[in-house]
Amino acid sequence: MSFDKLRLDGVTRRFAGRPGLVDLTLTIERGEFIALLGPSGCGKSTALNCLAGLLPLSVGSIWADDTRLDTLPPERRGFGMVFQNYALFPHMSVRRNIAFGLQMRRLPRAEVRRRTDEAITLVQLEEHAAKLPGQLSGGQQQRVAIARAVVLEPALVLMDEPLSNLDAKLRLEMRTELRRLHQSLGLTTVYVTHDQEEALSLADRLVVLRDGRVQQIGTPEQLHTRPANRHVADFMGYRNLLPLTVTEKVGDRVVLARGDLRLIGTAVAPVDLGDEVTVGIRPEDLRLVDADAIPATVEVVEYQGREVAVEARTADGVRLHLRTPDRPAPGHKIHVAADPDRVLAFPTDDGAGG
Amino acid sequence: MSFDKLRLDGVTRRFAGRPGLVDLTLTIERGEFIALLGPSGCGKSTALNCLAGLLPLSVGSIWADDTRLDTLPPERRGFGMVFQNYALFPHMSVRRNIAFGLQMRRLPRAEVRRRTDEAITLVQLEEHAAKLPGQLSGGQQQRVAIARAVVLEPALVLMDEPLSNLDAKLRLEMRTELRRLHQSLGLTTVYVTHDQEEALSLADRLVVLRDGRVQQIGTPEQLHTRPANRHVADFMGYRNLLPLTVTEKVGDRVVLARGDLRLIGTAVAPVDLGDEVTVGIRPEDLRLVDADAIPATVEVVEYQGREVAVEARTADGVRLHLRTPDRPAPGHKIHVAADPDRVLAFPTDDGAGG
Amino acid sequence: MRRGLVARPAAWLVWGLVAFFFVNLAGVIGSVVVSSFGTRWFDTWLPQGWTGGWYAQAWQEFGLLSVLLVTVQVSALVVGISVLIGVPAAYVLARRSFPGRRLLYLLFLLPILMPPITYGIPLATVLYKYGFAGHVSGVVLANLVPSVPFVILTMTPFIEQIDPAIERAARMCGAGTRQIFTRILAPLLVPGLLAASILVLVRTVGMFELTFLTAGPDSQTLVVALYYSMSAAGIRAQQSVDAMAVIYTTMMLVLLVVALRFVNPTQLVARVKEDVE
Amino acid sequence: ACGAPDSPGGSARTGGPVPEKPGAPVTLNVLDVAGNLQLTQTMIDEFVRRHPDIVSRVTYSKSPAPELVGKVKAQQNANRVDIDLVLTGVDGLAAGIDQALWTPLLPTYAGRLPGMASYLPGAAAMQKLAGDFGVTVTYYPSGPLLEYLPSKVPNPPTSAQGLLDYARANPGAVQYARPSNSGPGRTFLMGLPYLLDDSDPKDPVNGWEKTWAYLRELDKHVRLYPSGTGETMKNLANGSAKIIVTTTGWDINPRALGTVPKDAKVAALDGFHWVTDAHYAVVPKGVSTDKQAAVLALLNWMLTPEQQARAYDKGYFYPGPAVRDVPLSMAPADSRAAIEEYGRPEYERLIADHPLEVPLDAKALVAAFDRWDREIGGGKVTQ
Amino acid sequence: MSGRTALRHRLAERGIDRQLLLLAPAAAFVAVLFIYPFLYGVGLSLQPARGGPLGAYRQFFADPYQRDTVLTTLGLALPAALLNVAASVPIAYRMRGHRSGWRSRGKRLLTTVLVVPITLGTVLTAQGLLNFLGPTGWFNRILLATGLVDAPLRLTNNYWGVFFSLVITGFPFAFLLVLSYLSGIDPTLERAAATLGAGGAQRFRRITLPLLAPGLATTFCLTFVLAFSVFPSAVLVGDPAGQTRVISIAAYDAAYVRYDYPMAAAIAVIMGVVELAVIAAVLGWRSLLYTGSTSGGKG
Ligand SMILES: Nc1ncnc2c1ncn2[C@@H]1O[C@H](COP(=O)(O)OP(=O)(O)OP(=O)(O)O)[C@@H](O)[C@H]1O
Ligand SMILES: Nc1ncnc2c1ncn2[C@@H]1O[C@H](COP(=O)(O)OP(=O)(O)OP(=O)(O)O)[C@@H](O)[C@H]1O
Ligand SMILES: NCCCCNCCCN
Ligand SMILES: [Mg+2]
Ligand SMILES: [Mg+2]
Repeated sequence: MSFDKLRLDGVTRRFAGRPGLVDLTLTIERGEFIALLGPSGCGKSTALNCLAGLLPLSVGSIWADDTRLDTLPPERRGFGMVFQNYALFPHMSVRRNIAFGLQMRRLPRAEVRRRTDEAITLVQLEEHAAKLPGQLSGGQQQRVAIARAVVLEPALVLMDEPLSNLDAKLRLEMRTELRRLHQSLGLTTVYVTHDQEEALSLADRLVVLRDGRVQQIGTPEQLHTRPANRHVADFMGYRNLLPLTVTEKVGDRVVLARGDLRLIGTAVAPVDLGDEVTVGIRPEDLRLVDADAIPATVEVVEYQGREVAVEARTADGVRLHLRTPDRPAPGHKIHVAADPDRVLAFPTDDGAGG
Repeated sequence: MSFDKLRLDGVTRRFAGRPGLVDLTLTIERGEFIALLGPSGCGKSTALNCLAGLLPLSVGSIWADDTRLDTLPPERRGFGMVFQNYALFPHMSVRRNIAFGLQMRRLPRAEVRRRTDEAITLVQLEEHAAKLPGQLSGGQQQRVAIARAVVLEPALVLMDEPLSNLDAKLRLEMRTELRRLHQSLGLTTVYVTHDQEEALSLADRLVVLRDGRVQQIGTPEQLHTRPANRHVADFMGYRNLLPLTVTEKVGDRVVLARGDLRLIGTAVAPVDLGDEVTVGIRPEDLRLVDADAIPATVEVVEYQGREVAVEARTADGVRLHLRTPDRPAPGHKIHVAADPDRVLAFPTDDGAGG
Repeated sequence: MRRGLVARPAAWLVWGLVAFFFVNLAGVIGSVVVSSFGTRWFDTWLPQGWTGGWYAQAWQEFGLLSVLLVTVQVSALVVGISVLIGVPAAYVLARRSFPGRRLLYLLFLLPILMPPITYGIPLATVLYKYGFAGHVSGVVLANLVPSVPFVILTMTPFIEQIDPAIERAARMCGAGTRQIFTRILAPLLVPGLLAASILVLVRTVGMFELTFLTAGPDSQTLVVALYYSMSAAGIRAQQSVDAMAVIYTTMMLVLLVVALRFVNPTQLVARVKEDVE
Repeated sequence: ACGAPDSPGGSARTGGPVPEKPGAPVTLNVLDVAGNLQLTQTMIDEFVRRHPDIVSRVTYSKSPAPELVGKVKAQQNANRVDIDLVLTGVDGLAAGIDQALWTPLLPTYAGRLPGMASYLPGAAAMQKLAGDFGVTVTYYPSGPLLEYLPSKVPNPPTSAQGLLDYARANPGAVQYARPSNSGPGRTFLMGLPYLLDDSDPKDPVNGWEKTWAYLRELDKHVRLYPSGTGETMKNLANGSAKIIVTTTGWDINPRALGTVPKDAKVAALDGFHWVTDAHYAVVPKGVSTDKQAAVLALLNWMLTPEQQARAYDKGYFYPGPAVRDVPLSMAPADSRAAIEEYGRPEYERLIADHPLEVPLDAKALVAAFDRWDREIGGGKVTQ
Repeated sequence: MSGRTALRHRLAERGIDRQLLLLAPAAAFVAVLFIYPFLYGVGLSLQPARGGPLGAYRQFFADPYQRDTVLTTLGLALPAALLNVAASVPIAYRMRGHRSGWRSRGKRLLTTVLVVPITLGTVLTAQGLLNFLGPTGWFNRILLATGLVDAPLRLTNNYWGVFFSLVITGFPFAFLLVLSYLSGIDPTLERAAATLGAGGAQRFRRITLPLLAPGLATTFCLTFVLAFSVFPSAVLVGDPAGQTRVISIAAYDAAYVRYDYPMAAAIAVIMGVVELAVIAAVLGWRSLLYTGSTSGGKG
């Protein structure tokens, strides 16, 4: 089933009445790489399962151009999927697991063999091709799951956290391979990941879900620099979420304050003077400066490679997280500042809706 | 089974004759937090399984102080374990899964209830306490697995990639909780992760494995700044591994060159003039400078939040990876330099042994 | 996984009981086999003499060669067809919920519960009417009546045990329902299929009433001859009944061994995930 | 073999007059529910050999008697009868008559069965039980007799009271099988009213006071009632029973087969009457007239003295022939040899001296079984 | 088209779709070959010679000799089925596992040997019990020779003979099913329980047994039905007029001795109803249990 546009129209799935995914409307262009992001349990896997046809929709429809898809059984949609829990065929060797889909398409034996071998090489399991899934390590199993899905070169690939059990190096390699495959084969990909960096580096567009509802759909840059609400911000790594009050306002530039703390920032949605807002700042956007900024005391320093993660507290007891290549010691007094463009003010009461 | 020292002595496990874990010798102090790291399939889970008593050793022994442990069945060791594949009891609700271990210890009902509730809160599954594992999302299942192990407050907790299926924010929270638990309860933890950052931030000591063999054991800082060989380096994020020749040598400061490329670095092991070495540099240790350094052309720029990942190529065709907050465009000429302390030269032929 | 010392007494008890069971079982079987080869056996440990005559006589009297062939044919067909029909039905009952599911379950229970006395004669009438009875086909059809539900009932829990995610994965690979059955479920269900087949086999070979009612002169199975020799009017030596019983058991054993050969015997206890050690 | 079912006699006539001879040689399917083929199969085979123009092939099947009725009914309900000739004992015969399964062969075709005119008196009496439906093919006076090993029972009882006394003195030593599962068992049951001089030996419900009282008394000293005659024979042989009930055939044949020691002896109780037994040939309704013709020709053949002599067998149904003037000397050699070795000269006199009685009719016999089960067998609570 | 789709959609929501067609062959088969004959039999039971439609049933329950067969049969079938299932579980539990080395070969052999009695059939079992346990059989001979008893034990032609035969024929049946059901349970779960401090007995009771329970329920039902319809051995090695006058004997007598088909059909229906009651209880219990995949997470 190939398509130019894949359209999800109000896709909703309930579990015993409680919503797993609510009203997902999204058009995916052929060749796009879409990443689904969101906290654990937000409905990412549910969305993939609905797309794949593994879960019937409670409401809504899915269209491939003008063909209605959601009534077709999964095997007639011709999509590929990497399952979050792998779902490998326990009675088949790695090789047979990967070849299975090709055999289902009745490809000539030689081609099955060739493509299976390629996929095995892709996921670096040459040595393990004859093992059963039960004899593999977790990461090896995950790679079989990836190979089994991509070997089919399906029109749409659905990947549910496909790299979560791989080590950093392999993850990077696999990520590059997946991107390469996506481009060279002209696949359309919907990708679930909990790794922001992965999402940002791979995807053309991101969909952020929370409690089954879409929070924001946009390019990586949009999400990163302009999260639509504080939940997205929270999720996108704005670890400092401070409850402040709007004390001055010029355009969308606002002054935010509480006690000692005073910051200049940018309002993401219209706010009024005196509003309580949530102010989001990423740890890496907070800088140590010499003076004339927010004073705080270092409490915890965590070694993180070239940088350290610092937890500091202002005189008022507000906790701040920052990352810095400098190494302040616990107890030190520091001064912290941030670029107003990177200080985002969100209305505190914004609902779940995007 | 509590202990002051847990000693692994030549622990070896083979699968049908092929090594899964070879000759692991390690002494763990009570209260220590040990992280096992290594590429997929290197034997991390095997090591945990041996410790837990789920896999009989092929060779070697395990001692808790002066008591030999490896002959005890798992239930007599009193260790807790988070399984990589969760192994939740499919017929028990989340609550009952978590309470199971407490019930096995015949604790009073009220205490079981209290501690179970605490553990459920810890992993933020209050709303899902009555569900069966099959009704949970992947990350929720993983959290049940964590709660089930830590609720016992066991002398030794073994965690096999316990956070791999959680989103970044939750992972960070859980990481903090685990560290807190570890400290407040005085647990000893052996932790498998493929996330270097997690390992570096959590662990007192790291054990790096490759192909079942120990490569290096040391503190995070040791591993990060002085990987013992090029494999560890590779794994610790030294993404630039360049085959160069030693052209000058003063103490352990060496000059390394090939064609245009010329770098000053530090020898990790004794090298001689003229030796072919592998030079490791992390992407974040390569700086863009104005001139007087290695010239290269930008090829790929990948957006990664505040920084970008750049792939550049020297005139000789050597590919360099670097991270920078600047945003060079593909095709630009750049100059790259690195601090000699952070340029490590490893003998190319170093074996697998640590 | 090593078992603790605590398990020892329980283990010993279990093995002790198993051993006791076997010793007595050997006695039960042995006494029949010995008797079937004995000339006369009165109040002694062993018969006075040995002979194969009882077998020769039984073989000849019942034309056992053709009876055995019919028996093998009937039981193979019944096992094959009931698995083919029963497993898909068991699959639906295990996996799906739909209105009328319980009623259907009851419907499938009934033929197992109801003694053939209730339905045997009318069933045979139907089969005679449409020209099946009197031939192997009629015997097979009649025996399928309890066998199909039997397969359904035994297979349902086996299917429930299989993680549906595996099936979903197969669908994502483009496998249709048929391929799911042949490529995924069948291999995973091997232990169950084997158990169900063996039990259907045993029940079919031993099914006297329905077979007798629907068999023609050329489609009798061994059990009819066996029951005749055991319970018909007239004088029979005990040894000849013993010989018949041994022939019956031997045939079953051969069928069982063939069945186990056919499907790898280790799969009787095979599992999806390997145990350690 | 499971190809398209042909239609047996689908178009053939099943009613109307039976021709002298089938239009074409027929296949006969013979079902034996009485163990009668032991005696008659050689007769039938010989007939087929001699008359291929009448019968081209015979198939034999055997089954326990009780289930027969159901099978024939199923076939008749479906109009597809494929059993052409049934060889049965009294019970199957009666059940079939009761359920209207059999084609009446008599008196219409009596003329084609001249052999019936020379039945022995006992056989003639047994033939009356068959009414218009069956033809007696073999006959024997049966029992009741007692059997014992002289080494174990030097002085066997000679009267009913003696048997009771013996049982009392030797608990568990007297054994008979559950009557509904055993020929000798039921013969003993039916013979008792004559021995005890009960008011109506043909009415087990109202006329057997003494019999039931006697059985109840005997029951106190009987340890078990096996479910088959064979079992009692085995127990006699291995010594766990000392006196069992038997019939002529059950006396001679098992000793010839070796399941009972050769030196076992029989005793007759004073004043006993023989309760006779016979096997019948019957034709189910729905068999084509061509096949009926073949069956009639076959039966006629079987009732000739030459063929009847084969019924001596090895004492299986001793003597066996249903017609007069068939001396042992006419029997095949192996048969003669067996009977000379295992037969008993005293039988001739016993048969001559004691009255012959026909067994109970089916209804009465079932009533007797039921009462025996309830009051004798069922009352027994042994541990 | 969209109307059809909508209908299909709505039916699918209620759980009705094309997959249910997989039921069709079995359902059709049973409907065609069983329903009519069965209803015919039930109808027959309602047409006794006298006593109105329920006459046969009334007659059965009015007569203690008949009525008691229900209890007699339950008294044999329930303990035998329970024993068979209960004994199969620990043995199968120890036999499960697919290991290598001599131990596995030994277990495999033992498994095969345990399954062998399934081939015996009722007749050989009955003959064997009569021969072996009979007054002069090897069993009593050994007891006598070793001086353990001074008169042969009475082990056949009574309750125990039938009970033994139900065990010999029923045990391998139950064992085979239980062993196979066990093989479908993921062994990692027990390992997980072990790390939580559960000893062997608790692992079995809390993990394996609950996951096995649905299979056990089915096994029990089938073994019970098998035992409840015991016939040949109740006659051959039992005391068919007394202690082991099971309900099939009553049905058999009605059908084949008295040719009282309505009564026979009525007794058979009663058999079915009693079995159904027991099975309904067991399956009702089963429906309260967890049934579903027995795997515990990823993989
Ligand atoms: N039962 C088995 N039979 C054969 N080989 C096995 C078996 N179990 C594990 N292995 C092999 O042993 C090696 C180590 O496995 P292990 O599970 O310890 O890896 P790991 O370090 O945990 O990897 P990952 O990060 O992917 O989970 C792997 O190559 C694996 O394929
Ligand atoms: N079968 C079910 N019954 C009830 N609730 C369910 C069921 N399946 C999923 N849910 C619930 O629906 C919500 C969404 O689940 P889903 O698996 O889509 O989450 P997810 O976004 O994939 O999370 P994760 O990142 O943890 O895998 C969760 O809260 C989950 O508990
Ligand atoms: N399951 C019942 C088997 C019936 C066997 N009938 C034998 C006839 C006994 N007289
Ligand atoms: Mg998920
Ligand atoms: Mg692992």
